[in-house]
Amino acid sequence: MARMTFAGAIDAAVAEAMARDPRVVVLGEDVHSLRAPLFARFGAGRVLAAPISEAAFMGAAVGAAMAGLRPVAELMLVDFVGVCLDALLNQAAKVEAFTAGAWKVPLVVRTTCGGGYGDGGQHEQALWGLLAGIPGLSVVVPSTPADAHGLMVSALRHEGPVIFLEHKLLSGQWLEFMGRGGRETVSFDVPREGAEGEVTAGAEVAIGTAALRRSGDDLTIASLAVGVHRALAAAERLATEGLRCDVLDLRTVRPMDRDAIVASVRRTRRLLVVDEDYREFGLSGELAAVVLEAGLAPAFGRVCVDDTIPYARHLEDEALPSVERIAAAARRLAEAPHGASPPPSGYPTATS
Amino acid sequence: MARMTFAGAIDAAVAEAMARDPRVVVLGEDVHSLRAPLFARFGAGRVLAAPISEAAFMGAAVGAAMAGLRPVAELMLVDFVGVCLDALLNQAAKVEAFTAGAWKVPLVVRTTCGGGYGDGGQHEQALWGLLAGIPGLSVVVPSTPADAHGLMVSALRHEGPVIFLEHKLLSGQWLEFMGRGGRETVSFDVPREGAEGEVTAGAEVAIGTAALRRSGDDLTIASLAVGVHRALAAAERLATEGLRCDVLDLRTVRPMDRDAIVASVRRTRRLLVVDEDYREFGLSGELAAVVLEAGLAPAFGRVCVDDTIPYARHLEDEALPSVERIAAAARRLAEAPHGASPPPSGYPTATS
Amino acid sequence: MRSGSDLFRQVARARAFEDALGALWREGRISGEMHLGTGEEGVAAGIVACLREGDAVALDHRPTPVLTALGVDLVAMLREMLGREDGLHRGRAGHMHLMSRAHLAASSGIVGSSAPLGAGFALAARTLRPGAVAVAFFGDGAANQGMLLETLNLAAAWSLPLLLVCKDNGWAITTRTENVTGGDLVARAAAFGLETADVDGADAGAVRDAAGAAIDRARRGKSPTFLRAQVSRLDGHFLGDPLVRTARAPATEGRGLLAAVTAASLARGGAGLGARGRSVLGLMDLLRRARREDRDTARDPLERARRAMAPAEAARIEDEALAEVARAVDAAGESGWRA
Amino acid sequence: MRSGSDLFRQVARARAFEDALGALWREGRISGEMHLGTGEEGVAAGIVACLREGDAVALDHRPTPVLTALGVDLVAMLREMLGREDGLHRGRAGHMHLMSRAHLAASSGIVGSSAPLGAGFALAARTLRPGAVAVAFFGDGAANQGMLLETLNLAAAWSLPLLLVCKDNGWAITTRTENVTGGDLVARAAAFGLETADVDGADAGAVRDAAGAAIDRARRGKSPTFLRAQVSRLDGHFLGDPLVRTARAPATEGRGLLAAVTAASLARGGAGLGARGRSVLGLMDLLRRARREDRDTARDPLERARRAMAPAEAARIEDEALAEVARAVDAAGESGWRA
Ligand SMILES: Cc1ncc(C[n+]2csc(CCOP(=O)(O)OP(=O)(O)O)c2C)c(N)n1
Ligand SMILES: Cc1ncc(C[n+]2csc(CCOP(=O)(O)OP(=O)(O)O)c2C)c(N)n1
Ligand SMILES: [Mg+2]
Ligand SMILES: [Mg+2]
Repeated sequence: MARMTFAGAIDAAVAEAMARDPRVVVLGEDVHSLRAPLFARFGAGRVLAAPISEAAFMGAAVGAAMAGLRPVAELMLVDFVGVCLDALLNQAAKVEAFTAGAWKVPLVVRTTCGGGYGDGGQHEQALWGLLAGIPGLSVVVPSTPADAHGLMVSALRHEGPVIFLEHKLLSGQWLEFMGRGGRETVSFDVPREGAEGEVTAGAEVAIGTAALRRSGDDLTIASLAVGVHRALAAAERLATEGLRCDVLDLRTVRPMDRDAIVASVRRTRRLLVVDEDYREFGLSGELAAVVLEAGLAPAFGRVCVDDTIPYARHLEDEALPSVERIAAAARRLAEAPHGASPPPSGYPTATS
Repeated sequence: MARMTFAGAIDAAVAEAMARDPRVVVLGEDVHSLRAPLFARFGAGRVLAAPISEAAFMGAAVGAAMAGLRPVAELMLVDFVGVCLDALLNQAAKVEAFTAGAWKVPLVVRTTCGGGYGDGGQHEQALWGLLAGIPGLSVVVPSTPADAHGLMVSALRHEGPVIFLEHKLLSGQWLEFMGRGGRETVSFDVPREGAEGEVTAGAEVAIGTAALRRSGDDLTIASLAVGVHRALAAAERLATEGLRCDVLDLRTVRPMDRDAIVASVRRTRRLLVVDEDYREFGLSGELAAVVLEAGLAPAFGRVCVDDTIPYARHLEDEALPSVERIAAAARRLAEAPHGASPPPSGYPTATS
Repeated sequence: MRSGSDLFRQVARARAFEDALGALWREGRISGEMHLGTGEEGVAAGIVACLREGDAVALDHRPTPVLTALGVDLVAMLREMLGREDGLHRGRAGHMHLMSRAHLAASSGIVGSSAPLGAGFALAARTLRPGAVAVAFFGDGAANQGMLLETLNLAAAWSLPLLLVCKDNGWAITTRTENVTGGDLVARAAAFGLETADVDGADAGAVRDAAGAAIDRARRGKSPTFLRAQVSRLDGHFLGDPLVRTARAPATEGRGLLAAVTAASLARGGAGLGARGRSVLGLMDLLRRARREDRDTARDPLERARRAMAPAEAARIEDEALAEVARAVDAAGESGWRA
Repeated sequence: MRSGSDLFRQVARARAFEDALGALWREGRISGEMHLGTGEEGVAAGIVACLREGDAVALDHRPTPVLTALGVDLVAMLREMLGREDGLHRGRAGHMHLMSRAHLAASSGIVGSSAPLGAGFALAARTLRPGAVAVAFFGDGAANQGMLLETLNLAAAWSLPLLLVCKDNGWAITTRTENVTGGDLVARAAAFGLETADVDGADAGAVRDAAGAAIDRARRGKSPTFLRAQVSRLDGHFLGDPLVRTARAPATEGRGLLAAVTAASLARGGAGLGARGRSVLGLMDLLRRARREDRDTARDPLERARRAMAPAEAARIEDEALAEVARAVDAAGESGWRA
């Protein structure tokens, strides 16, 4: 066990894999400086600085993975996936299906996501729902250094493409890079347990397994990444009001740990999804489907991002799932009878 | 009223708008031949044949819309959206939000979708869920010539970006182009009511309004495009077995007509989603969330596409929502007590 | 490198295979868009002749001539395209996604995607199999696709052991490339810092020679090459191409389209007469060209290769190729499996 | 076209504005990544001098020098960046998305996206406002982004009234463009069929002259132009750039990074000594260059423009610019509104 930062825990997994397996290479924009220690140790042949050509290097990463390498392709921000989605949607995700399992694509896409530092709507998106909607991809979103390490260990051993999302509010390196810039004059609401923690080097966290972070029989809060920490804080507060919460850290979006969700919600009969991704047509809806398909009829609510994330810090704070919004939504659910969600307040209707 | 084909109904709406409004232009690959009548009538200045540079011409369409035109940008197949998603995700969808409503993007993206003619997994996707997950976009998917016409009329008048999806099994022109190629030796399961029908020229269909195609109090089948016709056929069959179905044609994916869904499911207390898009993290999940949020606890099921669409016609038929799959799923739901979905058969679980 | 008769044999085999695909497609036994590689067989044969084990190829929507030349099992490919469970990919892939892991060959139906894929193959080759190379095949239309343009740069910047082969047939579906392309493609590639070559793609030997030099350079870790091979599209964009059908039989097949165009060009409201006229003339020109190229023997690589051979030898090799493919078609159609 | 003192005034105004942004950012009143346009003011001033009403501009992540020169309200922009409800976009947009519909000016933080946007502006100009033009601004790093490369072609193919302006500072964050770019950017653009020009971007007058010719051509419907303006990055990639901070104070700011690099370069397992050495030297070279360019006066457009003016006149104009911006900062910070 060692204390590591969130980013450090990921880097350690990558470094260890590179030292052990010559097939592991890192490529992406600025990796020579962003991963300077890897660059200094493994050289330019295995840490390849790319031009701002995400479509080309992501497609190349797919080809490289097919031809024997195990590339870690870095997409600086997941917001930029729009310029290289084809490589994921139509290539990485489909080769195994097209070849009926004969040819696999052991590719890890390492990318950052999330907001909370005032960078505006093109640089703070989550987008894990969009990516998880693509059959053939695995999508993981850790919330602690231990999980970040363990999921990267697993991703590097996985035979198929894995999208590894690193939240910028957890990853000190990225927050410093994009948010703080050496200033003492700004502050961020960084979840401490997420930013730094104990890590057992080499310990895998299996892709597709959720973790119950807190137990309570009244309500299930399902979340991931920063949302887990917000949910835990809300649960702490709610406990003082007599409302006991399960906090389920999904950790993997696809494949979804249906059993863990169903087991929790079967007990609590209330489900609140806390999701930093866009509310509609994504993760939160999928969780609703999972519980309905399991024959459950929980009171259901969601605290998500409803629209393009605004730049202003105070507006951003309102747009992102906050402890306040979570607690308020939980209280509303607790008041509702089981199996009847309270009407969500203020949703636009299509016919309005 | 006039009888029109599905594609003809769309073309008529575009032609009328072009004749009336000089700001309407059409651009995309091969539009000079695919829209030859428009090209012959409006000339190369308003029907612009593009290189295979979707990112450039889609981004240009956004800029053109911002600067006063009303472009109809044709993306040959929605499967290709991976090469130009940024223009939709980060530009078209966000300008209005970024400018707090001051600057809008009246862009129509006309694109084809869907399978049923054996073209393989990179050419038969639906992807409306992925697109509908982006706040700022409207996404419409008509199932009849009248709706195709009316929704295109509305899209051309809309102030924001609209993705208009044209199913290749409904659009005779596309099916001929990509599936039949003049052959008498092949056949396709084309829904007749979808491929041709009565159209009132100029009659709008409002974006965001669903249509109830058939009424029955036992079960709601929500669907769109070809799925609506499959659902109607299944409902017909189920009626002979005593199971009466609402068939709700969503027509618009985003913004979703929540009221129509809730009204129907409140009555039937069973919801079956028939969706040619991928099952997880998309439309079907969103519908589950909508009904749960409305305090309903229906028996719930979905007939979707689970994985990459296989090439072989018989495998493809199994992969796409069929009358048989719909009827079977409906029967399972009918047997379940209200508020308890039958366990979905054969879903992989994340921990397996 | 193979001799002339080897090249001819590959061209003949590829043509026999493409023609068999055409027949199966017309019979309705192959579904969807079937893009034949007729006209490109010389490029396929010439380049594959320079390849060896460990090399990799990334292919576009016309993958079959290269795959036949590489020696991928014909029966397995045919069964795949027939959608059979005993096909190369158990019917999952179809004609636009034929792959062979053993041959390090993969195709994709997304225009331009073969270029980054090939770059990745080249990166893996350099890292794991020094001396091995990769080849990416694509069309002239693809040369305007962003990921391909990016790859021209990436290949140069990373000095990848990659040969980029542009099969330039002047068309992208119904679009003349010259109408939507700025500058010349070879000069464009050179400006990205690539070595370039420009050859007659109907001449398999010329392709082989140019590719050979480029591939040798790549094996030695020298700069990557862009090779433009000028080819002809002998069977339209895909089988059943409406442009070709209209060009062949304007009075019957093209009637609907031509009537609609004429009516539209006379409709009230719209552009001035000049613009309308230019549009109509442009469409006529496309039809004229499509008709001219339809199975045009002058630019047929098989004809060309045949001429360079002793007639008897050529006939023998062609017969062998036809027989091999006929056997494969028979074997592929064998029962024992039904959808 | 504006006179020299007009150009100087715009350069001075832009610099004063950028410096004000720097101060506000350091105070923690502007959040996120703040990419200053210091070093690019000459390009902004020179090009805006050629524009008139109805022309449009598409901007990248350094939009402010062009927006100040266009006359967008400084107070509204400042308030926007302060995240205020009375800002240009009510605090929704921030520094990477400043827009003005009245000026037909829009910026975007996605590298390369200004090019297609500009092409669309040009298409609208040609269709609705004959004689009007569009300008797209972007960096040298963006010149390897697919949608931008596609746009070079699209602009040529459609002969759009578009000026593509590459502000070439040699950098993309911490990457030297020469290390990831094949060929020369001007030659590349020429190969796409564009007219080209290559100017010293620190010289606003030279920029104005080159852009003027290109824009005139575009107004007359002649071929579009790619203009490369060589500039310097005076304040690093963004404020707080770790490369600049490390270069300035390796012993304090850079300590962690340098220690990690040293340890890694000595760690067991990994590349050979030669490769490790090349990596470390490469990183050192970046630091050296970053240090050299940090507020480098030799390539500062303000310095350059100042030298061409009578000192008193220059001082007066600069004072005015500083006063204007100071007033704007005061006004922007006025209470009456709090987050
Ligand atoms: C990204 C993308 N855009 C459009 C298409 C549709 N499409 C298929 S083939 C083709 C033309 C390709 O032209 P070229 O690359 O010259 O190859 P050719 O067909 O002439 O051999 C197009 C536009 C596609 N498959 N992928
Ligand atoms: C598509 C995309 N990829 C990566 C980034 C991250 N990024 C922001 S600015 C930048 C460097 C841009 O370099 P250049 O175009 O030369 O502009 P400069 O910053 O040098 O002015 C990068 C990589 C982005 N915003 N968008
Ligand atoms: Mg071509
Ligand atoms: Mg730069």
